[in-house]
Amino acid sequence: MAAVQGGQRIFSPVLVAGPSPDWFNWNQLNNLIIALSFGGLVFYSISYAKRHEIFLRRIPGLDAVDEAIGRATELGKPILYLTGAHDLHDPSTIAAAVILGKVAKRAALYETELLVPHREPITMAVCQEITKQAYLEAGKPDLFKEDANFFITADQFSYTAAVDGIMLRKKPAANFFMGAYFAESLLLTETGASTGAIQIAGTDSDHQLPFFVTTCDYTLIGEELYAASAYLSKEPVQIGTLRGQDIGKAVVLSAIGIGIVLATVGAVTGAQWPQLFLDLLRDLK
Amino acid sequence: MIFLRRQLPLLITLVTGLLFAAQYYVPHPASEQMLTSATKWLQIVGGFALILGVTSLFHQHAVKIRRQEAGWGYSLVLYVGMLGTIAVGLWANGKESVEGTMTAFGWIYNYMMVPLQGTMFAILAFFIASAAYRSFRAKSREAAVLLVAAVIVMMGRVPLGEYLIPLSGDVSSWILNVLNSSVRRAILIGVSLGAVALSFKIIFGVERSYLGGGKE
Amino acid sequence: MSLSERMLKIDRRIIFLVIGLCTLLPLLYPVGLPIKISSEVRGVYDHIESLPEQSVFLLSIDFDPASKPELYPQAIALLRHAFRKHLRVVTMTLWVSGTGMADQLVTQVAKEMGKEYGTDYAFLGWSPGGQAVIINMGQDLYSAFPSDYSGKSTKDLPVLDGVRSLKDVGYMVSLGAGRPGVEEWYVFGKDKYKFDLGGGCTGVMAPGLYPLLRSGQINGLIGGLRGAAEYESLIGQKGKAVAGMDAQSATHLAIILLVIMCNLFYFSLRQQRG
Amino acid sequence: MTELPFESIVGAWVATGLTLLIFSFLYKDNPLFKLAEHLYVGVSVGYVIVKTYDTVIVHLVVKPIVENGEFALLIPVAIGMLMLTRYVPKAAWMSRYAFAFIVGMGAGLAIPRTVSSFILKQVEDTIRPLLSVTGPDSLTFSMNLLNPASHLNAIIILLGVSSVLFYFFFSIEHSGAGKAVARTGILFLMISFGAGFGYTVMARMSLLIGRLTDLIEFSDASYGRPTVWLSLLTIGALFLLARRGRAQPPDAH
Repeated sequence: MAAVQGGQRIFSPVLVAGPSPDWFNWNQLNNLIIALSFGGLVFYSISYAKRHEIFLRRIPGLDAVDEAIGRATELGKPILYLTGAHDLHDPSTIAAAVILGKVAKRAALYETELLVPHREPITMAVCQEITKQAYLEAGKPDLFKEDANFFITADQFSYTAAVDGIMLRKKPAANFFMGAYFAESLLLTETGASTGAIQIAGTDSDHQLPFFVTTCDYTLIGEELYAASAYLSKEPVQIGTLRGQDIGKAVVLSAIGIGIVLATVGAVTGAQWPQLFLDLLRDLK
Repeated sequence: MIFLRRQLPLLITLVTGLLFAAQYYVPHPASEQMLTSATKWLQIVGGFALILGVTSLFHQHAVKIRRQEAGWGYSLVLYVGMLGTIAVGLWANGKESVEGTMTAFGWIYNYMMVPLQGTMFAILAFFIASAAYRSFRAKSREAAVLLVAAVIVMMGRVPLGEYLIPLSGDVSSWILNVLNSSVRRAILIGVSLGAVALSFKIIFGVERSYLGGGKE
Repeated sequence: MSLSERMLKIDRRIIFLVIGLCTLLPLLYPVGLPIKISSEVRGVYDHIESLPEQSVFLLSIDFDPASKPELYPQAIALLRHAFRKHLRVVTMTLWVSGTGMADQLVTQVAKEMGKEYGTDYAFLGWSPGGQAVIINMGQDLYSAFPSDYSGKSTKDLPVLDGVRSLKDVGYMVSLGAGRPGVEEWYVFGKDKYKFDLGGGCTGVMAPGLYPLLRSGQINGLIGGLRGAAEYESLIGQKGKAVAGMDAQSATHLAIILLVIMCNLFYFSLRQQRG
Repeated sequence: MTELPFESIVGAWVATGLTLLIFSFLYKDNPLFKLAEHLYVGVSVGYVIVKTYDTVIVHLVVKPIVENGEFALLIPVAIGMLMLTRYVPKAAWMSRYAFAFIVGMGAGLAIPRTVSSFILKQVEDTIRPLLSVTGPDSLTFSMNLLNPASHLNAIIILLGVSSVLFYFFFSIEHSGAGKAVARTGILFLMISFGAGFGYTVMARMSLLIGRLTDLIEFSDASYGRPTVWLSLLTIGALFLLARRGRAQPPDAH
């Protein structure tokens, strides 16, 4: 609360309804229940995946990853891998980093040069570690170069210009665009297309998907990016998460279905009880 | 040492994560006060993250200049641009204008950074046109659908399109409001589930790639 | 090589030239076609119209010079409208490289409308952290911005009288070119602090914001230059956006023709090859 | 006509020149573009450094500490410093504390807010009655496509949301009826991407319009017509570079 008195401002502490300050906002109970049960579901599926095999459908774009690395090796040209615009808070960047691990491992096995220009210093530092690990796992630690991962700048367009420059000068045979992207997407993919590289994209930035879909050879759409990282790593954690999300989506779908039936019944009969159920699905605050 | 290097960071993540997730449900003033201070801290730490990136850039181009690698002259240009801007910026106390009058820092901003950045972006106009020409071919049913939707929206969003085919405005607004909305909504729900799952995994230390390294 | 084949592999610089001319000519010789107002843009306009005088209007200029052509006209139109309605205008930016531009923009429109700094409007400048800034402003505006752009203490600004946090803001519009932008202002701002939120964005972002528009999470959306042109028509002060609409029309038509041509060549090629 | 200030005229020349250098990229990658590119990186990094210093160090840290004695702000400064230990190999592990704090807090803040904004709110709006009662005993089903809230549109939205969600199921095979649903999902996706592309064409064209408007303004005599002269100069330089490039072996960088 604030009051104005003769040009002076006096602030009183936040007013809270009720005699004593509240320790829980009951209107957010459904939010808490959803968060907790979904979290529980994810951890359950992960532990389930550790003990059992879980089926994952094939993602067509993924076969292309191997094909692209193979072609780069044949041509003796480097592979360019971008991890997107975001930092590691973002799931897409983490997925991109996981896929980078796999790509780096293959690149190490085939002894193909890998270029990973970064926009975000923390991501760069982490990707350096991941790449190093991949080279170790491939049994070629001596081939690992510290400067395969390098930072350019955080600024969108200077970064883009620099990466475009790399594409035109080094002519990589395979370009990977994984992670989150903004307007730079088209500048990158069109320049990449002009150098004749195979381009594979994977992003959850839905506003850039139209461009990736039209200009790249393969595109992992939205969650397919996360699925790809699970599929490649075959790690129970990732596969379990994906399974958990699938169940989550199924629940959302059923909730929508049931909700619509109830809402229609409510609208037709004028009854009040469907609303009680529907309130559970609303953001009440 | 292992505890300090490995477990403690995970513990910090666990505690901060749970604390700030729980904070949302707790309207108590103490909890609000904590949020206020912590977000302020986050602002300051965010500033330091920028320094990390810049030092890397310094190093990278310094190496290029020292070794006189191909194109080191450009690195020199970069250095001059950067140091010049910093010097001028500090001289002007980081202000582009003082009481409405442009400072030298503002001049660099207005007449160098703005046109450079704006033009980099404007190049997109050309690229999108060539992308449209190159890849908008009705090779399959999906591609045909994409193409038709794109053409209708392009018509409906400009006065000339609406003037030539009056219906195009309504149709494109229907596509955007209904068809497009439903798809974006599904994507949003899916991605959000993914984001929540990931956040949980980070908090409970299942996902730790942000700390660097794979297995240990 | 047949004609179709040659046309399909056309040097893209020829396309660049066509687009360049289609933009340039209408700019030099404008026609002035009428612009229809959409309900999305009207949402923002009507809300500002409905605000009582002296309400606090927060405008976050979340873009940088790269998106200036699209969002600058939107910002100008919105500011003119807000000043005309005698709202208390508070502006800021979450994009560091947009700071200088935002400062210039606000100063210019305020000068044009005869408004005084500190009492009628303020520019808080930039602060790092994106979502952290939004939450922090929701908690305590003076903690997120202890001083304004020029270094004055924000607590001493009369324009902020009675404003403690985002909860006290009458209407907030984020003009976003990406992240942080409109979505972040909802998730980290409006979701908890319950102010009225409108959005303006580049054409790229717009389709992705429609789900939020449908669900009422934002009460209006100004999309791209077209949105700006509609807003300019609404406040009756035509500016750069309206002027650009002819060029926009020409280029769109050019691209549609290109796409049709490309498909004709493509199909004739397919037919030749059986 | 008023005389323009000297710095505006110089500014116009510089801005025009840099604009043209970047545009020369459309012809092909060339030294002029690279020059502008590196200058741009330099200037923008410099700008960010100055702004960060001024905002973070001066206004968010030093001033509050000196003027109000908010010594608690030294904690985030310490966390920030920890991040910089990454450059000291032996102490690099300490930077993990900083990342742990940022990432943990980000994850914690995100969970409830995402559930509320993007799951509950979106589900809530999708659930709409498919019929409504208008008068006594009369049920209506509105077919108006142009009214986004009509029943027909509610059904279309339901169809879109569910088929696209189904397309993103990864742990079941898309066969039989599932295949049909997934294909519907793809069609919906493609419509949305098409719409996105169409909308974006508008956006990108406006950017070009913006730059060209500036160039047109700077072709005015009061600035000394920098657009005209510098265009000629750039084209000339490109021509010379192309000729020099041809004289050298094609591999040379």
